[in-house]
Amino acid sequence: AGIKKDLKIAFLPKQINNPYEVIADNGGLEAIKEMGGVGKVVGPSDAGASSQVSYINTLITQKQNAIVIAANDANAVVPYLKKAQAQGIKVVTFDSDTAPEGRTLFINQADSESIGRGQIQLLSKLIGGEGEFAVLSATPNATNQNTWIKWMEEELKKPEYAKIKLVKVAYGNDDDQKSFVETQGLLQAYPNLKAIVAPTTVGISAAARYISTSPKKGTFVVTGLGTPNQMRAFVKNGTVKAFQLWDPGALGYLAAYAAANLASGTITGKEGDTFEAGKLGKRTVGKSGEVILGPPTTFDASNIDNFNF
Amino acid sequence: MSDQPLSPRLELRGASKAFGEVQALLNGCLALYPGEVHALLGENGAGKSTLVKILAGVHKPDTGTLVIDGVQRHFARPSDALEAGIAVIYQEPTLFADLSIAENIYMGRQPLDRLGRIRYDEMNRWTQEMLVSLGVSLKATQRVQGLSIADQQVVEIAKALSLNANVLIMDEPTAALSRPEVERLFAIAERLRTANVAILFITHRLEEVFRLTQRITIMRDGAAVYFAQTCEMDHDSIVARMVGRDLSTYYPKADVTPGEIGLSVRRLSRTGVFRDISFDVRQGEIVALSGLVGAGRSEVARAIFGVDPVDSGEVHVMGHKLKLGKPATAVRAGVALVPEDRRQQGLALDMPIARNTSLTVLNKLVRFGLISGKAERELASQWGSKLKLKAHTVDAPAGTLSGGNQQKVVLGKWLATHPRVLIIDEPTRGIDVGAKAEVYQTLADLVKEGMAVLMISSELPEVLGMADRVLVMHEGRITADIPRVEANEERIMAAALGQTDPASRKAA
Amino acid sequence: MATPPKLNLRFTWEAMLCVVLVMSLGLGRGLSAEFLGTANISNLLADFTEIALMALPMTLIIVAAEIDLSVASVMGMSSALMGVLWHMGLPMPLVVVLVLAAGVLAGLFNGLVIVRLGLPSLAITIGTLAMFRGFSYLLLGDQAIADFPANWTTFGISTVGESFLPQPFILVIIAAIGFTVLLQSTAFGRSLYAIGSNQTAAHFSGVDVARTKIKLFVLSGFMSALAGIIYTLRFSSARGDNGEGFELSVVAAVLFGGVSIFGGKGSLVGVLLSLLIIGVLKNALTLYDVSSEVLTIVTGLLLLSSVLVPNIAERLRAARIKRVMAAKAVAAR
Amino acid sequence: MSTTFMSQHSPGIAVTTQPAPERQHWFLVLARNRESTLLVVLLLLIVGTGLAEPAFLSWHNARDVLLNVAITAILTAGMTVVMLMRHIDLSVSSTLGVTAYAVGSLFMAIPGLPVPLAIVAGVLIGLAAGCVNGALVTFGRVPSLVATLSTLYIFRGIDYAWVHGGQINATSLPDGFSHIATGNVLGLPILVIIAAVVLAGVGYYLKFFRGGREFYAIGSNPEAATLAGIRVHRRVFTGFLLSGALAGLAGVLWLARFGTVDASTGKGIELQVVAAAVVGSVAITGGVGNVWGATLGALLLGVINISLVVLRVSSFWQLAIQGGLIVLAIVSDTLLSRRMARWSMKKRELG
Ligand SMILES: Nc1ncnc2c1ncn2[C@@H]1O[C@H](COP(=O)(O)OP(=O)(O)OP(=O)(O)O)[C@@H](O)[C@H]1O
Ligand SMILES: Nc1ncnc2c1ncn2[C@@H]1O[C@H](COP(=O)(O)OP(=O)(O)OP(=O)(O)O)[C@@H](O)[C@H]1O
Ligand SMILES: [Mg+2]
Ligand SMILES: [Mg+2]
Repeated sequence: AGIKKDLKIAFLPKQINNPYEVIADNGGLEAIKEMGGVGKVVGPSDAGASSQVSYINTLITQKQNAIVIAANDANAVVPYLKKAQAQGIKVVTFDSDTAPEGRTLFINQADSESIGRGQIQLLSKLIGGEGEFAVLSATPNATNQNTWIKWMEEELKKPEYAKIKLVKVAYGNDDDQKSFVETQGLLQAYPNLKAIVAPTTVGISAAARYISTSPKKGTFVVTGLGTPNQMRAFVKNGTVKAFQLWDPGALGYLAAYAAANLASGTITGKEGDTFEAGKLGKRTVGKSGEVILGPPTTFDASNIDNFNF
Repeated sequence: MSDQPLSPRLELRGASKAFGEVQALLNGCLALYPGEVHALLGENGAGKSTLVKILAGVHKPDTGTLVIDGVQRHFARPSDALEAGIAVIYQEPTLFADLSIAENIYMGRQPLDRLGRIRYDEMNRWTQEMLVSLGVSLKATQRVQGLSIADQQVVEIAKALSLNANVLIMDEPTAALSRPEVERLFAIAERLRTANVAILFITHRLEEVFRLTQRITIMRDGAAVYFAQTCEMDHDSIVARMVGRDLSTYYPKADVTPGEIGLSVRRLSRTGVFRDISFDVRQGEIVALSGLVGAGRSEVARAIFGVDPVDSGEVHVMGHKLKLGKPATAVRAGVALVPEDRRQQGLALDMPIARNTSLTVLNKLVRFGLISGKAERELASQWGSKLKLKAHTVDAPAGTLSGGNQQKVVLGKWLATHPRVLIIDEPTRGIDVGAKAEVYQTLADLVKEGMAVLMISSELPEVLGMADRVLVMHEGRITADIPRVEANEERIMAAALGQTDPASRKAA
Repeated sequence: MATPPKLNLRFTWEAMLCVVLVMSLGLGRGLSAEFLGTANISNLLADFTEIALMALPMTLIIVAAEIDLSVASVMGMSSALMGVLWHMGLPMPLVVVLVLAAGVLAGLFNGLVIVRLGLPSLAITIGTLAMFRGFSYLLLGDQAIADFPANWTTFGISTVGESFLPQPFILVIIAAIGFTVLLQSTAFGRSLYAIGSNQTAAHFSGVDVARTKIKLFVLSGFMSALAGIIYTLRFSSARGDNGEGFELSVVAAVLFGGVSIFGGKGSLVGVLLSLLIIGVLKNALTLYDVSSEVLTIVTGLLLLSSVLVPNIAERLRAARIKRVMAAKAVAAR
Repeated sequence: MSTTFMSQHSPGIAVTTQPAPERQHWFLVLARNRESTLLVVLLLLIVGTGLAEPAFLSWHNARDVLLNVAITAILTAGMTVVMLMRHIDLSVSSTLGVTAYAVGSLFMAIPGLPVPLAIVAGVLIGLAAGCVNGALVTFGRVPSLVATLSTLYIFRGIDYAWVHGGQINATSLPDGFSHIATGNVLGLPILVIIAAVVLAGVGYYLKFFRGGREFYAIGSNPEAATLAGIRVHRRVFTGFLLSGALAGLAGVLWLARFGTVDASTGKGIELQVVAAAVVGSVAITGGVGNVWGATLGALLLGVINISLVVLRVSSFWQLAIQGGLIVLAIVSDTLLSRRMARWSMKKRELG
């Protein structure tokens, strides 16, 4: 049995105006169009824990076939997603997961562990294996970032990173100005700081912009997760050597296919299920309902011009 | 006064103005000649201020024509009137508390240099000269915030004078002033009159009319009803034309033997305001607290009532010590304060009359914790009819009443608490003769019922007419305690100016 | 004098709101067939539970010509505190009591600073808006606490029996009745209007202005804490940033309800209607897939209309009376 | 919240009819001039932070602080003008957001756009927003808090609906434009110089021109202002226009400084701006304050922000400390002026 036609699939991003989420949603909508379904994107304009709930309720009332959600809060939405599931609506999370009972599948950009560890590995390479660094995160409550930071700390425990020290986790609240000021403060407060890792697209570009105008440009390391379009100028002018990200569009695309397959009954979401995800090919459901998009790409001067998102 | 020039400087004909459904002015007429002081008289709400505001360009009249120096004019805004040479001192002070005296006087007309910048030095110098010529020790750069009412009035006068206007309109300028300030004002007015300025003067104190003015216009219910030379009129004939009836007993002093001590004040002091205030008021007695504006009388009243803090001293009401500092405690002990500024302190102008009246007795109107709107309205109508309140309905906002009627609402709201001690601050400020007579009658009745009354007043006739005893304050101290029979204007004024009264030692 | 109050056909904002409410319900039904379904009505009501709980005391505060912008931060702080206390192993009932007490303390702090020092509440509560939010981050940092006991969180999300009434909404109903009686027909409520329209006169009339205002801020702190508890239970999630930005929604709902920002005017009936209208419109438009962006604009327009419409109506009335009076004046001459 | 604040019968302000004595206690002089108090606090903060972390006193850091504060200070100046009139403008953050994005889009559409023209465009957009606010407050007689709270929502909503998930990156902006934030003249960043000129201009206008004084008059006593012949409506309208224009300018500068803007740019800064003005002794009740004080207020908050980071205070403490300091600033300002009034009262009593 293939994917049903005319499936109603709704994307519910963290925040409807977040540029990163918009790329992901557009990838999802593209996939739904390929499958001949009816897709739409709804969502709040603020990232509060509860603001997605009324949209979930609305989607239930509208009798959608599947909801694809990037959760603002791992727990706040769960009771309502359960309600949706009880009414036969399939729930897929992407980008940011909920507690497992809230969804059937989680489409992970790359597994959190390898993102976190990967960031440290990249950092170590960039600073030559020793020195102080700080993390510039999004909000204190951002689930993804907190998980990744946890894995970074895990990775740092390995003996080969003994000379690398995480001195501070600062929060830019995914606000450009705040991230900018935080970067500035970090440099003042830690004169020996050699690098900033910003695992958020807003943070990394703010940090890069601050460094690009400071005397430390070229010697100071800025890395983390960012989109190529945002970072291109900084890579070209030498502020940033390398950073990582996956293709958010592909993430949304994969999530849409996973949702459609669930809603069509071709998979149930148990470990080992496989499904066709259009141009991404065949994918397998992993442990506890996770589907991994793939390892993140590392962008640097040599390859950045091949990407446009 | 027979050599009146033929053409008036300013003439208003057939002016009418309605505020919503209130016809404030209907066929208002006025002719003002150079070199005269012209009295505009009438009961509260007769439309005097409305007429003034039309002359000042504040209100646009619904009908009527305004002719100035023979040319018909339309004022769209106050600046038009200023340009036409009309200066106005309004009934309510119109000062900028946060700005300096100089800026208050020259706002919108500051002297400028070639680049359009304000020349502060020049502005301050001019102002200082003017203040000196008015004989006050104020500084041009001083902020208006904190000036006494009399000094504020001086600033208003300076503002009007600085305009070099040929028409000066003064709407009840003396209401908040005591004798010396009034004299000063009159001297200025006289000087301007001889300089051929036309002056319009509004007051409710008829003795001032005879002192200062040459001609009179009397208004009633929004219309000008009578014109005359002042010298042709006397007190009673003016009153009769204003009120439309005769007022026989003006000061109905009741003959009551004083009873027990109702209010007793001992060594009350507050730093910088008043010191060592001690006196008694017996039941059935009216004690007047007299003195100049700024002597600190109101402050004493407010301290007793618990509105203002005190530094030391005691107050006893009906023999019980009163805990100072909270009006609610004073009310429960049987004290009522009718404050001097009814608009600021007496009424919530946006609220209905009924709700204003009930505010002091809310706890008594409560049934099972809930307020009964019916009881509230009944209370208001009951006190309204007792005090002959002229109001359309008790549901109308208090702000829509004329001054005298507002005063009655304040009086009513306090009498409703059935107080043992009534402190009444400037009971007749800004109210017309008819209303005054009613207030005096009410006071007389209350005293007969055994109320102890402390009356603060700047009007000497009222003090002499109503009080059993006169206390005089000067710069925060009591300087005289004069019994009714010995009281006269000279002794009170002397004590108010700080001379030690020969006969009376300090009270109590 | 004192003629019986004549039949008053003047425009009242509450009557207007009733009409708007009926229209919005009609609109909702027209836009979506599911609108009047039990589940949807239930969601609609649940959605503004916290806003309503905070709007009630806010109405009283604004009537008294003050404002409390820190409500949402107190709510967030309560949520965070609830999480911390629960993690410390305290029993739930005790947690609830302690959280409410903390809300009262926060309100008391606002009240004391504003009243005892005579400072403008707008400025002070902007400060405490940041301060209390800061406290909630101090309490919880980057954690989110979600493991509240199931019987409590069930209360947050279930309805009364089979009906459409969400259980937490019962609290809103009870509080709404309580506050309406308090404001509209007790001595306390009366004194609020007096304070709002002339604080000095109220003080001179023996109203204990200082104490009354402190009570208001304490009440506001209490209700915000209650809102924080309900919020935490509804979403079984205690986080430092819970309720961020709610203060403006609360103020907007109160003002749209016809309460004058200058104090002294307005009624709780109006505010309750306003809450319902905003809830219904939001729900109906969301069901119709109108984006949240447009909803923001609608909120702004509603708020504006609450002042503009009465102003225009009043001006039209004044113009009509003016014509009549002018004609009378001419006739009288 | 308008006319009936405690101050009407608050003790203290009553008696100052005597000319002030010639020589005054240093404390009185300091306390009377609220700005100087603020300056002292600011210096203490800077020196204190510098002692703990010498790097803080570097020229580079001073430059950064000035750059950060410049934009807020411009907004605060606009807010000062409005607050002087006893009004408030909460919509500045939304105006700033819309302007920043609009000017960015303009650069995308016309890559060769001259920089001055971009600034003019930004100011014009700000003026349009100010025009809406001014019209609502004057012609519509909507209280400014309500009017600008509404337009805060409406402008932001329009921004959201238009921008959606779009974003403008520094890459799309011409170098000449970014130069505003990065380039120096006489060692000072151009952006800071622009801000300083604007602030000085507004401050000078408020002090030395009739129009400026009228803002004070209106806030001090609106009715008296009418009676003094001031065209109150026109002036209030102008005030909102000015506030809008400054918010527009701030939007352009924001774009130059941060390079990245999206739909939520500047969200929430209106409260920071009001806080800065209030800390800078601009009375929310109108009639009192000036641009110098407001700028000091903005500087103080800006320096606090960065000090906390530099002093390695946990991120979780920052907001709490900031809020506490705002409350403390208002409270100490008031207590100080009261103490001063009581002091002069005592003097009168004794002398
Ligand atoms: N702005 C206004 N709105 C509504 N009614 C008004 C307004 N101004 C005046 N009135 C009403 O118009 C009438 C005339 O008022 P006006 O102030 O002219 O009286 P007045 O003669 O000056 O009285 P007083 O001696 O008390 O000052 C009164 O009934 C008053 O209530
Ligand atoms: N409205 C006011 N604003 C500022 N200060 C005031 C005000 N009223 C009174 N004062 C101050 O209080 C002092 C004494 O008050 P006030 O003038 O009321 O005394 P009083 O003897 O009661 O006079 P009055 O005849 O006005 O009742 C004055 O010197 C003045 O400085
Ligand atoms: Mg009058
Ligand atoms: Mg007095």
